[in-house]
Amino acid sequence: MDDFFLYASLFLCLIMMISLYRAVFGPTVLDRLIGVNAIGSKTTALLILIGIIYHRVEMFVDIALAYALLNFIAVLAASRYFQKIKGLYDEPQESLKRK
Amino acid sequence: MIWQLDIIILSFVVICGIAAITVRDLLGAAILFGAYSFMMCLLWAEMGAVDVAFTEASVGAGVSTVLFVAAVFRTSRRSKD
Amino acid sequence: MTDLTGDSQKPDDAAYLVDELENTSHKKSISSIIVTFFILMAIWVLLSGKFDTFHITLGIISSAIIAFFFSDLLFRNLILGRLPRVWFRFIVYIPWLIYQIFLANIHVLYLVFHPRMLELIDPKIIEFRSKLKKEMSILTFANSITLTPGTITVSATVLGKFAVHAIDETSGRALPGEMEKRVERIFED
Amino acid sequence: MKKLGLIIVLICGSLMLYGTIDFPDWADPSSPASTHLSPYFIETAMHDTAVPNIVTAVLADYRGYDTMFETTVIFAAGLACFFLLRRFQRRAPDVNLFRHMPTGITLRIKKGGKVPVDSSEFERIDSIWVPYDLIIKTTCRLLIPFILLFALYVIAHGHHSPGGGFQGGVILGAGIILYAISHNLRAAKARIKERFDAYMCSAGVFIYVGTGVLCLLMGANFLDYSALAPLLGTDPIMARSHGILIVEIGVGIAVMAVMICLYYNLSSAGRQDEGL
Amino acid sequence: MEMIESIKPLLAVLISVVVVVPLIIISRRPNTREAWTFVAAVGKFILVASMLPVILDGSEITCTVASVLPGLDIAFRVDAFGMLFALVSSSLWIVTSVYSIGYMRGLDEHSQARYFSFFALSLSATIGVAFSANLLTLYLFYEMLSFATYPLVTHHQDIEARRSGRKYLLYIVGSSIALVLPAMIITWQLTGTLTFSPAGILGGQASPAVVTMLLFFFLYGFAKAGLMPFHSWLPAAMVAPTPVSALLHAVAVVKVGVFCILRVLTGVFGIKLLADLNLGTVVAVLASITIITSSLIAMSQDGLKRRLAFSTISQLSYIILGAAILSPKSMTGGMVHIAMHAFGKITLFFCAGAIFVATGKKYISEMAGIGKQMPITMTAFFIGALSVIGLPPCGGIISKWNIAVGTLETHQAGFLVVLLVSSILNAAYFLPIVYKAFFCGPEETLFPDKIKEAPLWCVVPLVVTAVLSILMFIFPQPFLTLAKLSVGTLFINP
Amino acid sequence: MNEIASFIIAKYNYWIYIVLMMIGLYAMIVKNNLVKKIIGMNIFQTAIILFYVSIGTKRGATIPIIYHGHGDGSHAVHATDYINPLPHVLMLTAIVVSVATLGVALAIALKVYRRYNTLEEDEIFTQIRRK
Amino acid sequence: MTQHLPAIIIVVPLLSALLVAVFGWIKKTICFVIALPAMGIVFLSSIVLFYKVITENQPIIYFLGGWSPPVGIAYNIDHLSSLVLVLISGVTLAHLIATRQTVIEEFTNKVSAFYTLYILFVTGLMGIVATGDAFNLYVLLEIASITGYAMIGMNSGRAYLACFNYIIIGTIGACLYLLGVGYIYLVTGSLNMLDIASILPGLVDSKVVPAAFIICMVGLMVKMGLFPLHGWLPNAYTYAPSSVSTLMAPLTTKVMIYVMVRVALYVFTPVLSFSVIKPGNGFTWIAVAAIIMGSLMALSQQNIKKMLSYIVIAEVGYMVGGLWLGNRMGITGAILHIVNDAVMTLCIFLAVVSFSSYKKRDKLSDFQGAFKEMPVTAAVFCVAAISIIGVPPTCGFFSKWYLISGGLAAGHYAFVAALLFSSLINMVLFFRIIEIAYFEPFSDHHGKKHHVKIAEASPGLLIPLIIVACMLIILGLYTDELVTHVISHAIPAEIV
Amino acid sequence: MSVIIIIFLATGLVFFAGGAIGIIRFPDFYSRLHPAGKLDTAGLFMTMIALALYTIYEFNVDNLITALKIILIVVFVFLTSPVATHAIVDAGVRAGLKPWTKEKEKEDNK
Repeated sequence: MDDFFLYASLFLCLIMMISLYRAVFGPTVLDRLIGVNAIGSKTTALLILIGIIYHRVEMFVDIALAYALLNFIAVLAASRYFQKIKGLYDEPQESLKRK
Repeated sequence: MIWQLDIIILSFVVICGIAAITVRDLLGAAILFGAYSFMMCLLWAEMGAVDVAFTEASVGAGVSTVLFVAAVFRTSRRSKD
Repeated sequence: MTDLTGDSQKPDDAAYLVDELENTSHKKSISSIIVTFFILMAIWVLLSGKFDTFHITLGIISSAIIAFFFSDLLFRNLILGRLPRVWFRFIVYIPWLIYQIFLANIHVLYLVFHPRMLELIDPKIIEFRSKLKKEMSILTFANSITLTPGTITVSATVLGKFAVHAIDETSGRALPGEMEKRVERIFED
Repeated sequence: MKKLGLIIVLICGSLMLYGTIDFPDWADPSSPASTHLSPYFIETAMHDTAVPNIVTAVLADYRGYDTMFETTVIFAAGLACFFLLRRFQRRAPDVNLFRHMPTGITLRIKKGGKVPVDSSEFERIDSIWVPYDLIIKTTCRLLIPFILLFALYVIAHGHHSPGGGFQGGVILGAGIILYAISHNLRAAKARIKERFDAYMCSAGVFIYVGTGVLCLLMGANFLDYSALAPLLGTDPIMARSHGILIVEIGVGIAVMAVMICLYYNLSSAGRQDEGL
Repeated sequence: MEMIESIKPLLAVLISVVVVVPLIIISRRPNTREAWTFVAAVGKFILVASMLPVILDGSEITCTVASVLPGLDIAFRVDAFGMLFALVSSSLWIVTSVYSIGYMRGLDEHSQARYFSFFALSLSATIGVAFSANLLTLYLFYEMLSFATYPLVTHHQDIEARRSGRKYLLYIVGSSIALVLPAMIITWQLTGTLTFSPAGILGGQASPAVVTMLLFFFLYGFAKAGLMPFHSWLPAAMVAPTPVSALLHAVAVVKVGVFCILRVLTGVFGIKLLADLNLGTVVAVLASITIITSSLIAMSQDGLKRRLAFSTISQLSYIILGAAILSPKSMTGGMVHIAMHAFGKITLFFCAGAIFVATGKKYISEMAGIGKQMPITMTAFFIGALSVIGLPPCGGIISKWNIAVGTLETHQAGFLVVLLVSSILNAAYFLPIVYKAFFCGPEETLFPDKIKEAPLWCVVPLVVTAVLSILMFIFPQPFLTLAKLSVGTLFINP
Repeated sequence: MNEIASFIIAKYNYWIYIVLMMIGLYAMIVKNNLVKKIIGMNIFQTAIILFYVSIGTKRGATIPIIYHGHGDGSHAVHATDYINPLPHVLMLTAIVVSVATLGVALAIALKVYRRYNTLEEDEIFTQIRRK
Repeated sequence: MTQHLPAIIIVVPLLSALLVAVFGWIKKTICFVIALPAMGIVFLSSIVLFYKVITENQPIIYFLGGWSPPVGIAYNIDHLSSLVLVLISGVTLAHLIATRQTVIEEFTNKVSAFYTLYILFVTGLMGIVATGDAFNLYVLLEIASITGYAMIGMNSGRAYLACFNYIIIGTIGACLYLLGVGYIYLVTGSLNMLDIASILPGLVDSKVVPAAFIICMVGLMVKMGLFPLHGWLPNAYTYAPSSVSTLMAPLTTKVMIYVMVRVALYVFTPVLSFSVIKPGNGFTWIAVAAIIMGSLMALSQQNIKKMLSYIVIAEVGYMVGGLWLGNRMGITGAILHIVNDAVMTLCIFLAVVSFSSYKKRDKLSDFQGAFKEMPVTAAVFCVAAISIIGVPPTCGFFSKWYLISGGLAAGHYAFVAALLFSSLINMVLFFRIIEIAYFEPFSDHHGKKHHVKIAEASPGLLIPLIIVACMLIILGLYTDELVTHVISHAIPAEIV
Repeated sequence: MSVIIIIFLATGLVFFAGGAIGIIRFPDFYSRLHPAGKLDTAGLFMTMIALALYTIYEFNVDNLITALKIILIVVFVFLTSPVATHAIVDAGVRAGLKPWTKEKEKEDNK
């Protein structure tokens, strides 16, 4: 069973790499944000998996929980940026002045 | 320690690190830096440093990315390199 | 001296505003504090998993602090009598939702792995008006939309205006449909 | 410059690589680091302090002095941010914008107009106009008490599971930051006032240092919690355990306050009118 | 020889430092201020003179102030040579302060309080050098003197003063830091002590190469001695007010340089070491070159003070030459020359100052016929010139005679030639001035044909010094005795 | 094959910490943008944390939280069973310090922006020179 | 209570910082009222500690948390650290009193925050000096750094960029130190300095030890601003608020050099530092370069504070060079110079502050007529200048004496030459200023009496200034006592 | 029991994989959000169920609590994930990203 979890976690890592592709090469910031968000949810799963591999899930579950709660804040903050400052590629400063 | 995970995640860390400093958009860099700290968190957890992983998770996800975004919000997103 | 500007300046918005000004007010009430306290205490026990006096005392203190300072966040306009009914209905709603989510995911999965994916999808933004009035119901509806077949809520206002991004024709067609009715049944009566 | 930097970096890197030749292998159980000092901690921490989480025991007791200064560092950082950024004097704006929170409709009130200050319905917004986003606001509203509770749980259970004052404090701070992000900086400031925040910063560090001084007054060395036993009415070992908890609470309060302070000042560039 | 522990040397040094305080406080009231200066000067002289009998008995007075480095103190020791120098400078301070009063008042100079304060400080440093028991103390007061004289040199505060001040400091402090300091430390490293001893402390402790190097370091490091090529600060420093030039550049500063060199040659190297390594000749040759060259340069100078300055350079080297010949006679001559030259040269400077005060003239070419207007001054000038040239009935002849005898004793007749040639050159640049002043009738009516001397405060001192110069010839005993005492200790000890 | 793998594993962490550190250093030295420098600074600090945590790892050991039931006399605690906790403690402190530094650095970057209206170092220098 | 003195010197300022942070919100003037007694207590306690260490002639070791050393953190107060403790607290006390007015002028409504940071800064430095734990040192180092960054960045203008560079470079330095400690930990498994020192000599063959050594030293060099790594220093000190630069210039670099001395002598032990790894010659050459370049760059500056900052860089070269000469003389000189240079730098910076108390004086040309307006300040300035040049009987001479002796004893003539060269340059530098201050407005012909109004700085600034200037001479006269009773005990016996 | 766990876990991983590949394959930002927002949530859900089941495999109170905590994570994720998705899409709309449509694609092809 342990091996299975190990391979599962390795597989998750592999999947994470695909998300990482989007995060690194995403044409817009928001694409990156999607990528990072996806990585975040996989990380939560991975943390529990690691806990199981260590046979100490009860210790890792707190981290995963914290992670699930806090990952949200980061994504929210980043997307909040666009609610206040519009425009993806134009100079943000100009849009500020426009108001 | 789980060395298989260790090697893979370390490679991710390096990729994230390089990406974070090469992206020509500070918001993107901040977001990638967030991803970098996710990876770091995983790495600590995998090496058995649960407390460090917890700290990194709370700091990386909760505070430092937000602070970066806040700083970028108050300055500019433009970066020449 | 005072003029109204806003997202949309349709007359009904202004009328709504005037209506709502009378109705809504959320102050910390004793009942909301107590309910919050018990909910938080339950969560604490779940988190803590330790049942000795010391940790329970800590839990009571923590829950009390948060309940006292932040109870108005969790409950606005708490009507104690309605609470069990709403919760019961909500819990009943969840399995259906999970089933829907599962279906939606199969659908998206099918799209993702389809070799000619680009031909199948036809993204568009659908706008519609919902009958839902309450904050909670709108929230539940919007989140359910996001979680289910090929649709994402782009915006939802208090007035029940929804904009939804649908990935293909079939996903978008069902809206607002059955889901709205179910959500309405939970909160709005 | 680029090439020069690259050369410097490469030289440093190769020097450091050279240094790794004699490193003990990774995860070698017989390396000096694992055999000299750490066995003592692992084998006696539980016995000395009754704390199963060795990291917490070492952090708050054996090396509690480090942690005291760690808290002070954070305190200094918060203070530094305030010191550097805060701007007090501001012109009163010509036009005040007030948003009716449930609908997102904005009132524009010119100078001298009647201002709905005390209404809980309206919030004041400044230059940047943001529509009221029901989904985000409501969700965050529901989530924040749980985040805060979780944070307190993390502080309280630092003895038995990972976590402790710092992590809990950060999550507490993050909860308030989430409130400030999802609602408004003003709304957050209405809950956690700036001055209150500053007092919390000091209070957190004060709890830590005060515990140490209390130990000093009880006749033991600085930060030797076992001296608190008569006060707490427990045996010295449990006194250490409780001492650690008190200290962790101090750390949590300080860290929370500092995180809030950092966010307040950074997101509004010191004006503290409107945040992210 | 007897050692007497006494605080007197310290008092002698400090008295003029202490007087600075009232000088600054009452800077608004010139009379009181000058009274203070005068009191301090007299007090200092009395203090110094009170030690004279003890010294003449063959004893020495010591005083340890503080121990600053392990085995290294700030300490005073009064021996015959130091006594000689201290006597000269403290006695001349009295004269000079009188003269200063006249000069400064006559020209209505600014910042007189500062002037007198730093003057007092300089004197204190000079006495400190004279009484210092070891190289460190010597260095301390040497540097103190350098800094204390800077405001005096640049007293006029104009562009020229500024340039000269810069040059002055650069030479003096620069050379002392760059050369004396390392040499001192090397000496300390080699021997473990810096206390002067009549036999020298370096003997047998260092290789000849190191000794030679150290010798050059010290020789050029004490740039106040004006050994060529480290001489050019001296003419530049002549921009200072004349009393400053007189006291400091004829007596205190330059003599301190020479005194230091002599002290180092005798006290650190020791006669025997110098003789063994034949280094005396080297020094003597260097001194001779300076003597001849600067005398030649002096002839071409038009500014009176500049001419005097170059003359000083050459005269200083006499003293070094006297010491470097390494015979008791010439050593005595060199030491006595400190006194003789001081009295002669100060007279000359006073005269130059008096001329400037009375007529505002600085250049020799303008001074034709001035003797008729200022007969007293020019007579004194003549006497001073005679003393410096080394003609009777003035004191200069005594020291020169001794040096000359010394050269013959040690069979170094070459240096005798140098002495003679330079004496002739001296005569050649001084006597024409006197001749012009008295005998060249004024071509134009530059000077009204009536006596208009400088103020009394100026004239009295220069008369006094001129008279003293003559008295030196008649009663050279005090100085000669001191010098002989000193030389005696040097040459008796093996 | 196995030997090569074990060789790589034996030092892999230490190599990667150097790589990360150099990435951070490069960003700090070369990058023109102040925020980029701050990111580089953080990467630099994380690299050191990686180094420390790598020191602490121990083959065949579990996380440094003692099992329930251990330590109260029933079982002895063996040092080989638990990962070395000391580096973790140190690194908690280091992380806190890095957050503190981050806060201050961002505050200063904001002040720079407020004054020069740019975050690019070369543009700031041109502005300074023009004055 | 006296056995708890090592804790008190840290706890009292820490508590007072918190009090200032709280009560400063309420009333601005209360900050100083709290800070002054706190610093006074610290000063007295460190003097008592110093006295105890000297009379008992053995280090005081204090177990924090009651855990004995390798397990817990210990304070190790020996001759060297007690000396530096007295130095730091004394300098701070003088500075605190002297800059009272300046602080209120410079930080109008943030006085309380400033004083809190100020006290924390000093606490950090005190801790750095007292601690016997290598990692604890890093934490305290960061406290001192972060508060330092904040205080520097408070000035307007170019201070921001300077401060930013300081943050970046300072972080590199601190992190490198941390990395070095990690390397040591890797091979020894310990963090306590004494414990490490007992283990390290057995690890002579390991390549990790030299690597740890080099990394630690480079980190500290960055922090202290040794020549090729000095980039942050001049701008940071120049553009910092004057009440900050006057504190940081005397203390920061000196404390870093103290750390270097400590790491070299007490962690790596003289055996490793001077016989096995032997970086001495290379480091001394770097110091030579630092001295020469620092002096030359100082020569080309027009801004007084910048010039002084470059002099600080040169002085850092003195001490580093003296340390790595590796003989008793040189190390004595280095330690002595830590003390002397701190006082000297404080004196000269305070004098500059005093000069600018009524009229802003930044450039050298602004100093025209300063001597007439402020004679006392000018006198103090001259004393400090003379001390920096190295003229007896001021203290600067004696440390230079030891340094030169050490250089000669080690046969490192380039170092000696560099020292002398730098003295000459310093002389030129200071006399350039003195000349300007002494001359400029009187460039017309002499003879006219100028009545310039004397506008001295306030007595609050002037009295500490005079005391510090007197200290320069007193320190010089008591060099022997200091060396024989304190410094010679601080240097391990194996160094000859 | 372990078969159930493996099935759940495998399903979860497939969802995750679908999400990741969807992020890569879909043509524009809006459509990428669909796999990212939904498939990840579902994947997490499935995985967590599997892990929770595994945790209570050996039943006692502690393990039950742990399993419940894992479920709590799922609850929180169900609450936060749609909001995050919404926030991102809202940001996209406000940033002015034009959605990809069939018509636009055809125009581009012409």
